[in-house]
Amino acid sequence: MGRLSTTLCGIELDNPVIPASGTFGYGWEFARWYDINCLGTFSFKGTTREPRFGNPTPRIAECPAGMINAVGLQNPGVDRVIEEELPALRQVFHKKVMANVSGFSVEDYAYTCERLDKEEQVGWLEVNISCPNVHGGGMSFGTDPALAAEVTRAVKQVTKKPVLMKLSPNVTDITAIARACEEAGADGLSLINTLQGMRIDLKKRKPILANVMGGVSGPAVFPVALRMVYQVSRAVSIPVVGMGGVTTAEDVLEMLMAGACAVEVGAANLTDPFACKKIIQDLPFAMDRYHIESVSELKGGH
Amino acid sequence: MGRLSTTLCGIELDNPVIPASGTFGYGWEFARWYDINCLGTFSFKGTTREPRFGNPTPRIAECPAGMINAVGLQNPGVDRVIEEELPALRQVFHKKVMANVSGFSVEDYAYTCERLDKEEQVGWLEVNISCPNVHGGGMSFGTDPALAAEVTRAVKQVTKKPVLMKLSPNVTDITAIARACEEAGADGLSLINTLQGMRIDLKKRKPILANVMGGVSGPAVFPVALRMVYQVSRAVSIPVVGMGGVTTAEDVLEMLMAGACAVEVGAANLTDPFACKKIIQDLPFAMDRYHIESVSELKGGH
Amino acid sequence: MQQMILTIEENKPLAPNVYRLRLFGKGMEEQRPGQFINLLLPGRFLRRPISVYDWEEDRVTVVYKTVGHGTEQLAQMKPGEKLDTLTGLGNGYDLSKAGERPLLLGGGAGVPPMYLLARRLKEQGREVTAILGFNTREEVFAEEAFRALSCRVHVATADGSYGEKGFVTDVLPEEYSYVYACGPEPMLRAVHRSVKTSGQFSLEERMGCGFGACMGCSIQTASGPRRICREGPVFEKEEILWAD
Amino acid sequence: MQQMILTIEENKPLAPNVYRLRLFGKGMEEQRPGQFINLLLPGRFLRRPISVYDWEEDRVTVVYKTVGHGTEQLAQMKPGEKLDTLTGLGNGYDLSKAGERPLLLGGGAGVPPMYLLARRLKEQGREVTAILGFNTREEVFAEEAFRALSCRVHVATADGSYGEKGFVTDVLPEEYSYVYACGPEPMLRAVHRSVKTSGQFSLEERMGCGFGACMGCSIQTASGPRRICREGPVFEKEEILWAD
Ligand SMILES: Cc1cc2nc3c(=O)[nH]c(=O)nc-3n(C[C@H](O)[C@H](O)[C@H](O)COP(=O)(O)OP(=O)(O)OC[C@H]3O[C@@H](n4cnc5c(N)ncnc54)[C@H](O)[C@@H]3O)c2cc1C
Ligand SMILES: Cc1cc2nc3c(=O)[nH]c(=O)nc-3n(C[C@H](O)[C@H](O)[C@H](O)COP(=O)(O)OP(=O)(O)OC[C@H]3O[C@@H](n4cnc5c(N)ncnc54)[C@H](O)[C@@H]3O)c2cc1C
Ligand SMILES: Cc1cc2nc3c(=O)[nH]c(=O)nc-3n(C[C@H](O)[C@H](O)[C@H](O)COP(=O)(O)O)c2cc1C
Ligand SMILES: Cc1cc2nc3c(=O)[nH]c(=O)nc-3n(C[C@H](O)[C@H](O)[C@H](O)COP(=O)(O)O)c2cc1C
Ligand code: FES
Ligand code: FES
Repeated sequence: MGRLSTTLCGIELDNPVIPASGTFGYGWEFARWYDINCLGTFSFKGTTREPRFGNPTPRIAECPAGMINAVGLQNPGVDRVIEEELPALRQVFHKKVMANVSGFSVEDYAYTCERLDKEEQVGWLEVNISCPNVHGGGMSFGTDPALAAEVTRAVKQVTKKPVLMKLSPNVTDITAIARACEEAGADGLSLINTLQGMRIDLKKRKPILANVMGGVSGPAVFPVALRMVYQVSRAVSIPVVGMGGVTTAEDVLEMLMAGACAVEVGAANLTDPFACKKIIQDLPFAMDRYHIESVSELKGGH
Repeated sequence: MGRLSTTLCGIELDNPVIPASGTFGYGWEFARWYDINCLGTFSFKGTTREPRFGNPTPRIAECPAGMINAVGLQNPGVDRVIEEELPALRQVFHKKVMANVSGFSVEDYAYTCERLDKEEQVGWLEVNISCPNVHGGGMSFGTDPALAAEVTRAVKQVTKKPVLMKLSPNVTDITAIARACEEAGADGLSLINTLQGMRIDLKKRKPILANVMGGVSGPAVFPVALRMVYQVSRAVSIPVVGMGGVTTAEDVLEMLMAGACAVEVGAANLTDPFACKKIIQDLPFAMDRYHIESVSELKGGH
Repeated sequence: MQQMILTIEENKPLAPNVYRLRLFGKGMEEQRPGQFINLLLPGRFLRRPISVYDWEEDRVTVVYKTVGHGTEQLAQMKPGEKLDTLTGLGNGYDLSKAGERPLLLGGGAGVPPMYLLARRLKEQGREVTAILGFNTREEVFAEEAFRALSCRVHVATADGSYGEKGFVTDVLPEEYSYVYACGPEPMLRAVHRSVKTSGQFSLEERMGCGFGACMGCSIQTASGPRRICREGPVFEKEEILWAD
Repeated sequence: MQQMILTIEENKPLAPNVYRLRLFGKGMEEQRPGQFINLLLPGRFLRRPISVYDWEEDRVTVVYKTVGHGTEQLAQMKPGEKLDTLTGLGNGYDLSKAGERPLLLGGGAGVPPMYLLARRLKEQGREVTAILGFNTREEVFAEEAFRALSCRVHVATADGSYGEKGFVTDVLPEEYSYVYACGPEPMLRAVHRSVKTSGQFSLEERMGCGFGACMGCSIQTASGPRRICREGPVFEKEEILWAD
């Protein structure tokens, strides 16, 4: 085990840095710019049963120390991910990848996870439950402990790989959702997804995003994310992957100290395509600065 | 009615700019630096039945584009506010002030509001329901529609002045709380209070705040605040005071376009003691830039 | 794509609210016409995409209009200051389809990418006609630069205060082999309706990354979803499905 | 309190990680010993409070230690650059209580405020003894400046590599009329225990505003709650209630 290495649901990672879903495509494009095998792993773009174009544009707005996106889960659908994206990735990435899955019904989730479970390249399933439940009135799966547990159980039934449930921060008590997922069999938790927000175009006097609202991410959400990682990692005994605004090696260390065993990096990849590579390079120096011998020493160091 | 004027629960404001509770003390100190009669009004420091010292220090942490506070409602208690703070304020402020009230039980709220209702200087009661309900397991009054309605009803029974319920953003569905307050008789709503967050001191490997967690405010929360103001102003028919990260005259206009009839400014007063004065001075120029004739034209302009 | 810290060599007004910015960076790859660069401005979270106006060894020039806080901030910057920049983004125009007499149509902030395109087409010996559209006389820029390439140049102003009165579509020549266009969407739609040959149009959208990672800039095309920043910003006219 | 855009005239290292910063602003009010200024650094949300080291007409000097991102950023700034600053914050030391032979104790980043205090007390004809505490030889700064005021100066280093070995409390003189102290909390507690006269101590806390608006910096004192930024940072020794 190296100084940076950590373990996520039984799989060893060379380091705790993981590009977050939706900000790293299916990975192989980034491989034209650097050797992505330097990453702990990465979480690929949220994949659904059917192909999705997503929302109309504008899908992006800026906000102080962050951005808002309303991409709406654009992806080629699980068939093409398995037939095209994963084989392309195999050429450039030799580690297990994290498969991020979305759905609009419990069956959707189970179907897509079952398909991806069969792929050897996939190390973990990261199940994004922030999407609206189209059969249940549109309320997001991630805002109701019972629904979150239902998705967890359905997915666990059809997969053998570790399942990380990815939690929405737009809730009154994130620990209730976290515990419900744990009790339903989740192997780990990922948090946070984006905070719901919006901007208005002063010239046009109407919302910037065609979808009106979207998800805020970037440094602005860091203190909220850190708080939730801290709360959740104390409320459950399964591993927690922390994310939300992480931009520097020091942010990674702060997330680890809050209780995360690994850290995802989202929006930072968009403003700097080399962000994760740089963070990994900086980590040992930041650890020296704070007299941290190894990443594993921070785990539970609270 | 001037170009900047607006109305809040029947009381006319010269302009929509209101320093937010907790960032402007009891006002009279700021009067040493500028004539605070230029303000629409201001909301004074959250006042409780008994004097409170608040939380141990450190109470303040920095975060990207914002800050976290865990002051813990330090205030001299309602008796001294009436006996000392309001008389001192009367010397320098000739408008109605907004009385911000906190409590830890329904009785607390009612008692403090009843006392302040008798003060002629007080124009509005702004009831902060983000505090934990010490008699009800510590869950905040602002996270449960039934509790929020109970506080609203109790306060409305003992006051004749307009009552603004101040909502917490740390909830799954802020419109449910908003509607509960409206149905219970609230005359208006103020939002948002701070987002719960935290930071960790990397050198000490422990939370920066003695209270561990605190409330995030400043520009970082602006898109979340704007979204909630937009949602709530569509969900109720009583006036909404918008706040959260407002720093410039353009931010004020954006909040008004989202559905607010007036705007509070919090953290910005702390980094620039002249922030509100400057915003008011800048407003006409910003309005010219976006071809806005009068503040009132934006109301419901969505 | 390259990430570089570029140094401002020139940042000067060409017309009211329009600036020409020349950036230097040792080892910069060639920038092709129709490609764009993405500038990180201090204190802003997202980068600002701006089309390549010209390129010489180690130097890229762009022309931008101040329309908001980012571009206004950029206009305040001085020679010697540095900008974290992603260069070589987007597909660029396909010059092989130009034919003998390509027609280049630029409207307002859509004029700049036409310049390097015109230069390259002239280098290939084409007979280039450039039609530059503006609202009014004082907004006109880059006309002389196009003339210096010995293109045929028409300027149209909406109010008729300079050149011909009307839109670029009001001054289309009789004959041309192909069309390249960049400008506001209403202009591109009008061009789409008016021109008789095939062509390539450059599109814009609010971008999250500018290099294909976020799906922030996707459009539906006749061949399925495409990212403006990666498969675009240049699309074949026939591929574009205009939203209603 | 004044809000001013001050210009950096000097920003130079005095010791490893310790810098002296002189700021100029026409019309700056007099800064009193023990007061502080609050600097807004570009890109940081909260201001950074730093004690006044010296003041001359229109010029304030501070001495700061780089301990985090803000102070490190400040250390990079160059003469000519501007800083949005609030000046004249806090109560400052009450000089009227000094008596004939005041003792000034400064530890590390607590040394700077002692300088202007020493200067003012000397101007009033007092016999000033300054004890400056540091960890080690290379950290020592400002010793010469105090000597130039003709104070009696003792330097103590924790490792004995310079001056006397030990803490400031290990080198207290026999006789003194009053104590002024600034330094890390453990030092102040030790001083509290060791000195026999009355005195004034300067405290620090993370601040939201620095001018009394947020209640971020409150402490409990013998007379009730007080804000370090407003009723402090200087408190009478007898008023201070040390947390356990
Ligand atoms: C591929 C491409 C090429 C471009 N080339 C040019 C050019 O050569 N010259 C030129 O003047 N402009 C060009 N633009 C438009 C330019 O990017 C915007 O005018 C600029 O980003 C506005 O930034 P701002 O901070 O001033 O405005 P703000 O409105 O304050 O910006 C806020 C956010 O909105 C985005 N945004 C605002 N308007 C636009 C827009 N029209 N298109 C895309 N994003 C926008 C900004 O990038 C930023 O993220 C181009 C845009 C794209 C996508
Ligand atoms: C009244 C007063 C006078 C001071 N005088 C001096 C002085 O003369 N020389 C000097 O070197 N230092 C002084 N300090 C401490 C100085 O303010 C901090 O070292 C500085 O703010 C650290 O900023 P940073 O960005 O480098 O650290 P970071 O840790 O990155 O800062 C993050 C936040 O924490 C706050 N913070 C961090 N450490 C402290 C601290 N010890 N005290 C208060 N806030 C802190 C910062 O202000 C900022 O809000 C004084 C502090 C106070 C309250
Ligand atoms: C453009 C964009 C697209 C995203 N798409 C997904 C997605 O498909 N699935 C998912 O679980 N999260 C998605 N996210 C959320 C991120 O994975 C991450 O949880 C969030 O952005 C917080 O991290 P950050 O602040 O570092 O960006 C997306 C985020 C962004 C910015
Ligand atoms: C230091 C501080 C103290 C606060 N105290 C109170 C309070 O006593 N009562 C209250 O209702 N809100 C309080 N707030 C919340 C603000 O009034 C406001 O709702 C919040 O800060 C969001 O606005 P902003 O982003 O402009 O600061 C406080 C905020 C800060 C920063
Ligand atoms: S802007 Fe990110 S994919 Fe185009
Ligand atoms: S720092 Fe705000 S009151 Fe002292």
